[in-house]
Amino acid sequence: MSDIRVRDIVQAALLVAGEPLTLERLGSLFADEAQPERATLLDALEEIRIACAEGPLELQCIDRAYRLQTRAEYAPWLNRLFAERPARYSRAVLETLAIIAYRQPTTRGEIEAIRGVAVSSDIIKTLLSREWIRQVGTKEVPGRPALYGTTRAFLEHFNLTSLGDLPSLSELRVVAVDQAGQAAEAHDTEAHDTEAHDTEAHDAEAHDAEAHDAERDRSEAAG
Amino acid sequence: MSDIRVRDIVQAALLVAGEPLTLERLGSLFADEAQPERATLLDALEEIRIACAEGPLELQCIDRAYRLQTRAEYAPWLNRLFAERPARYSRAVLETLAIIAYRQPTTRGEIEAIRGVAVSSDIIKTLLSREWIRQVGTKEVPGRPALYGTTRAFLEHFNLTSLGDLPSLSELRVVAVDQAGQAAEAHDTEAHDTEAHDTEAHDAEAHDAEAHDAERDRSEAAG
Amino acid sequence: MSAVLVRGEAWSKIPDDLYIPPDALEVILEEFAGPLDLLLYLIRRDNIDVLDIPMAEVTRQYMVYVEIMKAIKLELAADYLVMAAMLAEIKSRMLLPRPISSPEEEADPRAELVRRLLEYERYQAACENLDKRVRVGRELFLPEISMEARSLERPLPTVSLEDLLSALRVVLQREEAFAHHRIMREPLSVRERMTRILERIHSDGFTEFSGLFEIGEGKRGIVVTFLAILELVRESLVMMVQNEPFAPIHLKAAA
Repeated sequence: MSDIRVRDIVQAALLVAGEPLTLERLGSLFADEAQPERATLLDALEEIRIACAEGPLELQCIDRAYRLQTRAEYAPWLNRLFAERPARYSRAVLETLAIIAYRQPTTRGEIEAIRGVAVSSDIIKTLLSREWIRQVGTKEVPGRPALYGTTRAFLEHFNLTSLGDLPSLSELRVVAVDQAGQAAEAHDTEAHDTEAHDTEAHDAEAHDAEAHDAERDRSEAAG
Repeated sequence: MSDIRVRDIVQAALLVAGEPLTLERLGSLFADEAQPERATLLDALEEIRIACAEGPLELQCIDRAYRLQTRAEYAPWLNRLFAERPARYSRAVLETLAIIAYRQPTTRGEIEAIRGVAVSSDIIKTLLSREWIRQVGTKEVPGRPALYGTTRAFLEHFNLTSLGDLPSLSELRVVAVDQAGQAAEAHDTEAHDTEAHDTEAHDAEAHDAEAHDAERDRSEAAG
Repeated sequence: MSAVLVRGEAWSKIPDDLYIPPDALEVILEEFAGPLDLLLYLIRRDNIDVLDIPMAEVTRQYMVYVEIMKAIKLELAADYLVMAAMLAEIKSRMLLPRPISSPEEEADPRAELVRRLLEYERYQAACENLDKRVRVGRELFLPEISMEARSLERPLPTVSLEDLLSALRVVLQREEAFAHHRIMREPLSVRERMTRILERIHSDGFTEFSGLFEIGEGKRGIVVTFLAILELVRESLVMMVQNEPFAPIHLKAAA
């Protein structure tokens, strides 16, 4: 074991410590009789700094403690390592978006009347923060509800030149009626899907509300 | 950033991932258009393996996933880095684990039959909570006992590329006899009284049938 | 481990002359992982051939240990007593004369015990081997490098047009079932134009009517814009203002 150098030990410690290490802490790795000089440790650190230059790591000194970290240039690749799978929007969100697209400018109350269930403010917030809808005015009725319409970002995401590219409702209706039989079954399983996505979604509150909606939707579809 | 090589990215990922990475996962670091070939990734891993030879790390493959780890020779120094002593497990826990590893899928009843003593639920709980074993099914006999098998975390913890890395039960006896002397010295803190048993060679040929069973056990365990 | 030595030396006979602090004794005895472990220890200690166990002697020694365990009130697993009974039974069967006339030799009463001892011994060796392996956190350590410029952004969900339309179909089906509402009468282009006009009116305050028309759009575009304005007025979303006949018409978000 005599061929293990101080520098290798210091490097191993920096790699596995999980936190910055001071010179004192690095010294404490060695048995009392083999305790290296401070200067030896500093030399070892300098050697490590130079050796790193070729690889993805760099030596960083934070408040008299040292750590190895990946260079910032590697972030684009490494971020993919930790990228979580994108969440999925619940059916409630998609239905609301579809109704806004076809019925814009429209209010939350109108959407609720069509969907037959409450539209939580989280659903609207989700769509607003995604910049797929925006408030285009207020309706002059008691309560002055916000009027929502779709945006350019919406067209871009769905690769539409204009809303006119969407199939007309009457076209959809024909398909819908034709498929009503199968779809009624399919909807049931989709509703389950929705709930499953909700559990992995980032905004627990938003999705609680949506899961609740999904639950209600489902019982209506069944009824 | 064009000077960043695939090899550096792979190395950076292995250093930060905190778990073994499969080739698929390594490939997913790259944008679709820059996706390297499988062979390129394997070359990169081979380069890393060779480059590591000088330093404190080594490349290890666990169940078709790769990780970097410190060489065992560095343990004396690195153990001083961590205040917490590595957990020690009782003979009962380790024997149970060994039996599960070699005989999986197996039930508590089968383990008890081999050990000649009741296996407490604490032992099973300890192994389950370490995630070294998990329930892989139930045996279709009265009482429907749980069938246990080892996990990927087990392979990771014991530094096994696969279950096939474990020596067969018949091999083990020969090794135990050959190495009994050194083993007793090398692992003074880990030594068990069982080593005393092993120094007593017994007639291996007399147990052909046993050895055959052992071989079969192992291939089952590996399969 | 000194325990082996202590056991080897101390427990070969009944310990009349022996002094071991009771705590230490417990530690030693607790180290046996079970009756098979104890039995294997006795066999190995005395260099006994497993295939030819002198049952009387081994049983006697086993019982000495069990008695000590009982004496120091060690919580004795029932399995130790089961084994004691088994040993006694084998011993007594060994004492019975074997029928010489039998062509095949009758099975050795010890056979099952030997099988179990050998099997258990194999797993003990496996256990020991496992325990000796280098392990994470004991001999091996894993790099834990922090990442510079790590971003915690979660990718936003993507939705396909098909997802959107299928959501709408569900709404339409429900609507067919309940039929309180007609989602819309106007062509989409009019609806879209209503949104655009509202946006402009909203941001500009008073907006000149004629400024809303893009001549470049042609007749169809002009009609769509005109219908959109009429619909907005009908839904009371905008107000039209004209100060005097033939003066410019202005639009304003309904106040």
